[in-house]
Amino acid sequence: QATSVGPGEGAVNIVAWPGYIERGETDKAYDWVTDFEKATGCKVSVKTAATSDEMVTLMNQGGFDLVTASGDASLRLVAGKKVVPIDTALVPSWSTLDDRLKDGAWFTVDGQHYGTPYQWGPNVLMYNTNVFKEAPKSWSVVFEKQDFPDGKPNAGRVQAYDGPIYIADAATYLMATKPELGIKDPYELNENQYSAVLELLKGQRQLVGRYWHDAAVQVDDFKTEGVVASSSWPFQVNTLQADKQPIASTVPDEGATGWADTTMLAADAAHPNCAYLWMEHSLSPKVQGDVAAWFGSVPVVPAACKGNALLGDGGCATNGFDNFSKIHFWKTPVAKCASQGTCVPYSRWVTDYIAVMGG
Amino acid sequence: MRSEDGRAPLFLRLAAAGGLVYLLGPLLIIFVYAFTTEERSFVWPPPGLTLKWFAVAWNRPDVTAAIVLSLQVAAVATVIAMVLGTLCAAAVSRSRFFGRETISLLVILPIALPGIITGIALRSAFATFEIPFSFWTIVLGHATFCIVVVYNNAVARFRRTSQSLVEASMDLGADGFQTFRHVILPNIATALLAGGMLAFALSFDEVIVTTFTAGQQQTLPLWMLEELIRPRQRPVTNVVALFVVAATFLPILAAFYLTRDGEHVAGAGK
Amino acid sequence: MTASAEPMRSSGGSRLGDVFWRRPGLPVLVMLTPPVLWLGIVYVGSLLTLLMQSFYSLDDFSGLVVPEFTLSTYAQLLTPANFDIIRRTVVMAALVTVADAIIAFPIAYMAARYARGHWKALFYLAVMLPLWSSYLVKVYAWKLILAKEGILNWLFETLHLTPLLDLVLAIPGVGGNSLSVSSIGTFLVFVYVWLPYMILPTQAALERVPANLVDASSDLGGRPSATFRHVILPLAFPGIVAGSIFTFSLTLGDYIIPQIVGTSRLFIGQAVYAQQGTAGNIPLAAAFTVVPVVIMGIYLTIAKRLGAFDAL
Amino acid sequence: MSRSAVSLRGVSRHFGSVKALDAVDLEIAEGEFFAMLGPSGSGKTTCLRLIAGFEQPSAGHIEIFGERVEGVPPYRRNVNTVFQDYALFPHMNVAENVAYSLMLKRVPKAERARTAEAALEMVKLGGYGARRPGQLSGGQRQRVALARAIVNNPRVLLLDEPLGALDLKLRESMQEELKSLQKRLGITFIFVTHDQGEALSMADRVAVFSEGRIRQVGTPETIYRAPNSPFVADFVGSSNVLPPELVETFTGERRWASLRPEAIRVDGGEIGGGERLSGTVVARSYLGPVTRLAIEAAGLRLHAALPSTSALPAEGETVTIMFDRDALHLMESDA
Amino acid sequence: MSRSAVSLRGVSRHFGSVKALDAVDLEIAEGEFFAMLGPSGSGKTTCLRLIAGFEQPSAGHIEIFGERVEGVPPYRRNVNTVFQDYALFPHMNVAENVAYSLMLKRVPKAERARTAEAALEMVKLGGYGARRPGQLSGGQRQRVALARAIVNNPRVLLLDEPLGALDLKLRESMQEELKSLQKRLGITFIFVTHDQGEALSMADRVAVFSEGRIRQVGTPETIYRAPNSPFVADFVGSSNVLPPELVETFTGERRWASLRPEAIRVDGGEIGGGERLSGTVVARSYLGPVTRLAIEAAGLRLHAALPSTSALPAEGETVTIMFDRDALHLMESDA
Ligand SMILES: Nc1ncnc2c1ncn2[C@@H]1O[C@H](COP(=O)(O)OP(=O)(O)OP(=O)(O)O)[C@@H](O)[C@H]1O
Ligand SMILES: Nc1ncnc2c1ncn2[C@@H]1O[C@H](COP(=O)(O)OP(=O)(O)OP(=O)(O)O)[C@@H](O)[C@H]1O
Ligand SMILES: NCCCCNCCCN
Ligand SMILES: [Mg+2]
Ligand SMILES: [Mg+2]
Repeated sequence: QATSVGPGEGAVNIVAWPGYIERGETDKAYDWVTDFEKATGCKVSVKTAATSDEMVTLMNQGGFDLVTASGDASLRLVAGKKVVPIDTALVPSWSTLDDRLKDGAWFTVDGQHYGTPYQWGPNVLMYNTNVFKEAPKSWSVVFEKQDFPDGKPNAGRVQAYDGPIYIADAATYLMATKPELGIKDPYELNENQYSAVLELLKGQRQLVGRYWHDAAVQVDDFKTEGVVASSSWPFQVNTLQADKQPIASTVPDEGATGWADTTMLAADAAHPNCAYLWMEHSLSPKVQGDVAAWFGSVPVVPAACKGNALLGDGGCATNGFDNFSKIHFWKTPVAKCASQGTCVPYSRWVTDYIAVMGG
Repeated sequence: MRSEDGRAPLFLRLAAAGGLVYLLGPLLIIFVYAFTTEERSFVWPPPGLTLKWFAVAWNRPDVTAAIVLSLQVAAVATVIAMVLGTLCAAAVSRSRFFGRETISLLVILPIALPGIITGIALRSAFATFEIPFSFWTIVLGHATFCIVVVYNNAVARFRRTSQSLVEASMDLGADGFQTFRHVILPNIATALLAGGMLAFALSFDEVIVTTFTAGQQQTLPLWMLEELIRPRQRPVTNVVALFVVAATFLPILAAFYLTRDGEHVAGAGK
Repeated sequence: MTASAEPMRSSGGSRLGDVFWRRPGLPVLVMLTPPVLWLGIVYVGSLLTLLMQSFYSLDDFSGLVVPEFTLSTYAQLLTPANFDIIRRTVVMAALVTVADAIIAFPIAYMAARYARGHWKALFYLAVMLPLWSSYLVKVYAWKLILAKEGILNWLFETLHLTPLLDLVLAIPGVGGNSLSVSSIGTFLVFVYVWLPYMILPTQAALERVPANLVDASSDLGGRPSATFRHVILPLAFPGIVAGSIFTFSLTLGDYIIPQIVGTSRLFIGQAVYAQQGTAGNIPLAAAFTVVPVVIMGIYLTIAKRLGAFDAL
Repeated sequence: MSRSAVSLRGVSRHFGSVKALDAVDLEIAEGEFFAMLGPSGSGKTTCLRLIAGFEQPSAGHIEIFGERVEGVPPYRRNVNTVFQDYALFPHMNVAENVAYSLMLKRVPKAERARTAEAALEMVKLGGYGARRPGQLSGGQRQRVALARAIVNNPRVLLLDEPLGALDLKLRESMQEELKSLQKRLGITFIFVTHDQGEALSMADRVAVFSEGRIRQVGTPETIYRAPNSPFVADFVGSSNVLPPELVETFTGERRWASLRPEAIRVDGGEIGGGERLSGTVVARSYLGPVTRLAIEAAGLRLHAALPSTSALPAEGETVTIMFDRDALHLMESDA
Repeated sequence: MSRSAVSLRGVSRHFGSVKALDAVDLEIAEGEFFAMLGPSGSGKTTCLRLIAGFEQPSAGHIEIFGERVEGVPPYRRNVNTVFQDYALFPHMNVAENVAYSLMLKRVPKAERARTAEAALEMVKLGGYGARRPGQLSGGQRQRVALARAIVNNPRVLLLDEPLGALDLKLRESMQEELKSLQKRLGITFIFVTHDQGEALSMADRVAVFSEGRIRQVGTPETIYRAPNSPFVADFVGSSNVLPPELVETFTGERRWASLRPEAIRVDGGEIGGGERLSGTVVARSYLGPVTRLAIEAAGLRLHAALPSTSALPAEGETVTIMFDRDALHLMESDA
């Protein structure tokens, strides 16, 4: 076990969500790579992934040092031995982390930390302000057949996420609207609860023209396909607002799912030193604030919430810093679950969600 | 062959014209959008026109890197496919024992099976034998499904190249190698060129197989996939697409005239 | 065969050339070895490795592949939802193939039998340019064309034909909110991107139909339509079948087009992609790939019998 | 001559600057066996294709049984063609090929089969119906093409070098068959060939083509014995063509003349009157019944055909050649 | 006969069950112009290909100038071939084609050009070196093929129906040219044809092939006048073949005999002795110098060739045919 990080190997390869690692190519102001490269000599290469599944696929391919995995991918990567525990002592900023996240179950197994937290945030309800004069209070606008305030039906104008993990969004909605099902955790569903959730999703299929698969496509769909309401990420909201689109977002009363992402270290990392240097760099308040501002997420280092020029002082609150407890963070559904013994595992979610989308 | 007399019937001309519009219209869209001022997504009609994307594309190192990689992959894959395809075609046309059918099937398989199968199969083989992704893993995948186009062109030309040319050469003192170099090769050259062009095009544009064999390298189509999905500077992809079409226009035309003359030449012996 | 009286002529020919000449099987073997090794071992070998995995299964609990022989993955493959995907894909592939054949034929026919000189070059360019334009960029161009705020809608609006479009989009099953989120849209894009692959072999086959057979038919009382039906079409058919190998197989395996334009209902390619990525269900992904392999196997057998291999 | 089956009035067909056919007039009578003879590229095929309707005249007009056929497509002309390369449909068997025109006319299947079989019997191919064209020999294919063309009872049959691809023996026997078939059917045959032997032996009348024009039309005897020009004389019978200067010394007339090889006697032949020339034998070819001598005389290379059984001079020998003055045929034209 | 250029000893070539060549013995002398004559499929090409080295005998052996050539590849045999389809290299111009073998021998460029041009002069194509084969007419291509084959001074030249693709007029003039070229070069020509006229007129000796065997070898006169079998008689000169029963009535010998058409006289011909038969004229073809009659007599269809200038019976007329007894050639074989 090394006691300090050695010299950089000259490069580091990262799998990341789009918008997570920027070098000022889109907007000069948003650049948290160039300085790092200058300081460490580690050239950063980024491969973006649109879904957690894609991330897992990429990591299975190998060749990467780090991955900004969400909760539904992280444990799979741990189980698949694609990532390894890190030595927190080699990441000096570890101590500055938000306490709520330090031992998050989505990256801590048997007391060992498989990476450093990066950002977190809710899956918001994004809507078109021309249609909704005020923010919808319930996810029912995307789940139940109804007419929108503009008098036209919602069918064909709402979207849902094209990923099995979206089953949890439906479960979250039912957890609030159908308490008799006894759902305690949207990621831990018994057969009974699971089939009720699937029923809801099958109904939703009739309303959804196309499921959204990646962020940019959804942005397009709101612009050119007449979509007015959907589960989304703050990133799309920011993008559309920057484009002067009539778009806003909200976290409805039922609560929301969300993600908490971890920069994890690949088992076969070719550049471990640069990887450690990046993890340390990624926790600096400047980076944390910049990412949060760009992506619309919440920093994992509270210190970033103050004094960041891009994020602004109210940024953390806007992005949901205080909603932490309302959010059901993505995690991989497993058969042996904590809340009720046996649950429907993720592989079933995959097949069944494909069936749901198949209509 | 005599041309059919007069003009084509009206409905045929209309159907063909409609087909051509369908074929070329969308290309026009690509060209128009290379000039749009709208940066992140495309709306119709374009809000304005600008030339700036050409400069932007020119200055982006990732564009040039991807183009260079794609050119290299396509070139190497084409050369391999040309060698293997020609060998295969020559063997089949020379031999009475190896069924052309069997070889044809083997050669056609990689293109007749969907790319995702080729991709995943190669990927799982790389994984099994712990072969790391590299330039050569991409080339391997591409060359595999490019062999068929070279093979088909070469086999057709071999069939048309009269056996008596080969015998005439041997009769005049050339052994197998000399005959290949001085008679067979020049005669199938235009067919190989046509096959090679098509192989190059297939490789240069292949996304699906590459997705599984590229690891972290970025060929032009992979760059485009990434670029089209990411909402920044989408017109750049259209600029690149426009550039590729423009750059290939002349070679395509040249190949057309070359292979057309080739037919005349090949038929001249009889 | 006894070697070698004195050579009658000293010039020309190497020793190895003589060996090859005396054993004509030898050069054939030498020539066949590299391609057969490449295709037979590398490619078919990989394919078999993959197919073998379809007889493994995924452990639900750990999410890891269990390398033991089982047919359970195939049982899973045939669940209604998966079967649906297969059916949808095959129907789409068949429709796309038929549509491509119909659209390609007049173009190929004009190019092969009427176009001369510069017109012929023009037809050639019209087919080759789309082939050389990036597949992805073309697909995105179509997204622009088909979007609700897109070109086609704009065109229909300008022409006051929007109700017509709405009528089409209202067709249950194939319609949708807009063309770009409907099966019709997926279909149009598929038809478009594979069209050149149909035109090229069809045109080549038509060019090979001897002109004097057309004359003969007309001489025997065949009006142009009868000549077309009884002489030209049957003789060009292998070319169309050759083209259909491409259109059918490319549709069968593509996962990018239905993802960009369509209803989110999966096609085989997407299912394979999802299964092998998601939760690493390689066995199910492999089982899915068996479907196109079997379908194409049957398809190629038929195509071969129709003489399509010579027309490729 | 009975009434006209096909007539061409000032017909031309130009391809760009090539005058494939140039202001041709022609009358072909009903029931006639008419041959078109001429070197390659002289316009024979073009003329046939104009009659069949595959080409349209650039000028002039064509009548078939008195009707002008401008704009009448081939499939409406009661004229059928036997193509030089047969043009059998490779995807149909022999019976289907022969029955093709019947099928187009929607003749019932059973009747079709009967009629096709009868046509095949006619060309001595009864029972071959189920074969594919590819499984037949050249001569058999030729006969299938014939059966296919006559199954429809056309009033005019066009044949474009139908025997060109056959070997000599087969060709000879097909010549007789064609000739007798034409007699049995009684229809007009228009026959293209570049083999003068074929044209002479088969046709009732022959038209000699050259460079898109007809040089002479007449019976085989006329064409052979009284060619109207050196071109015809030379083309039709490997004749000796004598220049005006030489002819003048024999006849007093300054005209071109032809002299058939078999009209020449050499040296010790029967004594008799006639014209004489002295020359040297430069080549001798044995042709079976006759032996051909090439003799250089008066600056010309003359050919003489002598019975092989006669005493023949050796190569290099100096000989006197003799011929009757009547054998000299004076010609009108001079080209 | 001088020493042997090519000899075949019991040579067979079988393709599966097809005996393309079957135990053939043959001696071809140096400097000879030798023709191989026979119907299609009789093994002529196979025989030539065995000599050139493109095929290997299944049995027997071949000697070229006394050396056995088993296992000697074509490119080491001092024998060259003129192919039926010429097989000119389409990607080379005429000069390059002709100089091909010199290029392989690494003859310096200038010398190559000189030699090639000389060979082209020899076939009267001087100055055509820069053209492509595609820009030449059939006869010119044929001559290029010839020049290419002789540029190397082969001791034996093989020609596989070199005139087959030419039209009749061209063919006749090429026959003379070939013949004189062979004389000038003095090398052995082995010439394949299925045209008996060509074989007779050009060759010093002729071998008649049938079904993979040689039926007769001899000078043109022998072959024509003294065929050893009905097959040869019929093939070489469209002879009348008389069956033994009929021949017995004339000669007393029960043997097959041949009777040349030109040996037959009809009716009012000169009075004279000879044999007589009565028959009916069934067909009449005008051949220029002679007219051929088909006469049915004694249950046979006999052909008579009469001078066109004589008085000719009409079709359907009953005639008496006469011939000298000497004209009946009795044959050895009976098949
Ligand atoms: N479709 C065409 N386009 C251009 N030129 C043509 C065409 N058809 C014929 N010709 C030219 O017209 C002339 C006469 O051709 P045609 O085929 O009638 O000759 P032919 O007498 O049949 O010759 P052959 O004996 O070689 O068949 C030739 O010079 C030929 O090149
Ligand atoms: N490579 C081969 N394979 C099988 N059979 C063959 C082959 N070459 C020739 N034959 C057969 O051998 C026989 C003799 O053929 P060959 O070509 O020698 O005849 P030919 O006398 O030259 O005829 P032609 O006048 O038609 O050219 C034929 O029956 C032919 O089909
Ligand atoms: N031009 C893009 C089409 C891609 C074709 N790829 C064929 C590979 C099939 N294995
Ligand atoms: Mg012609
Ligand atoms: Mg032959």
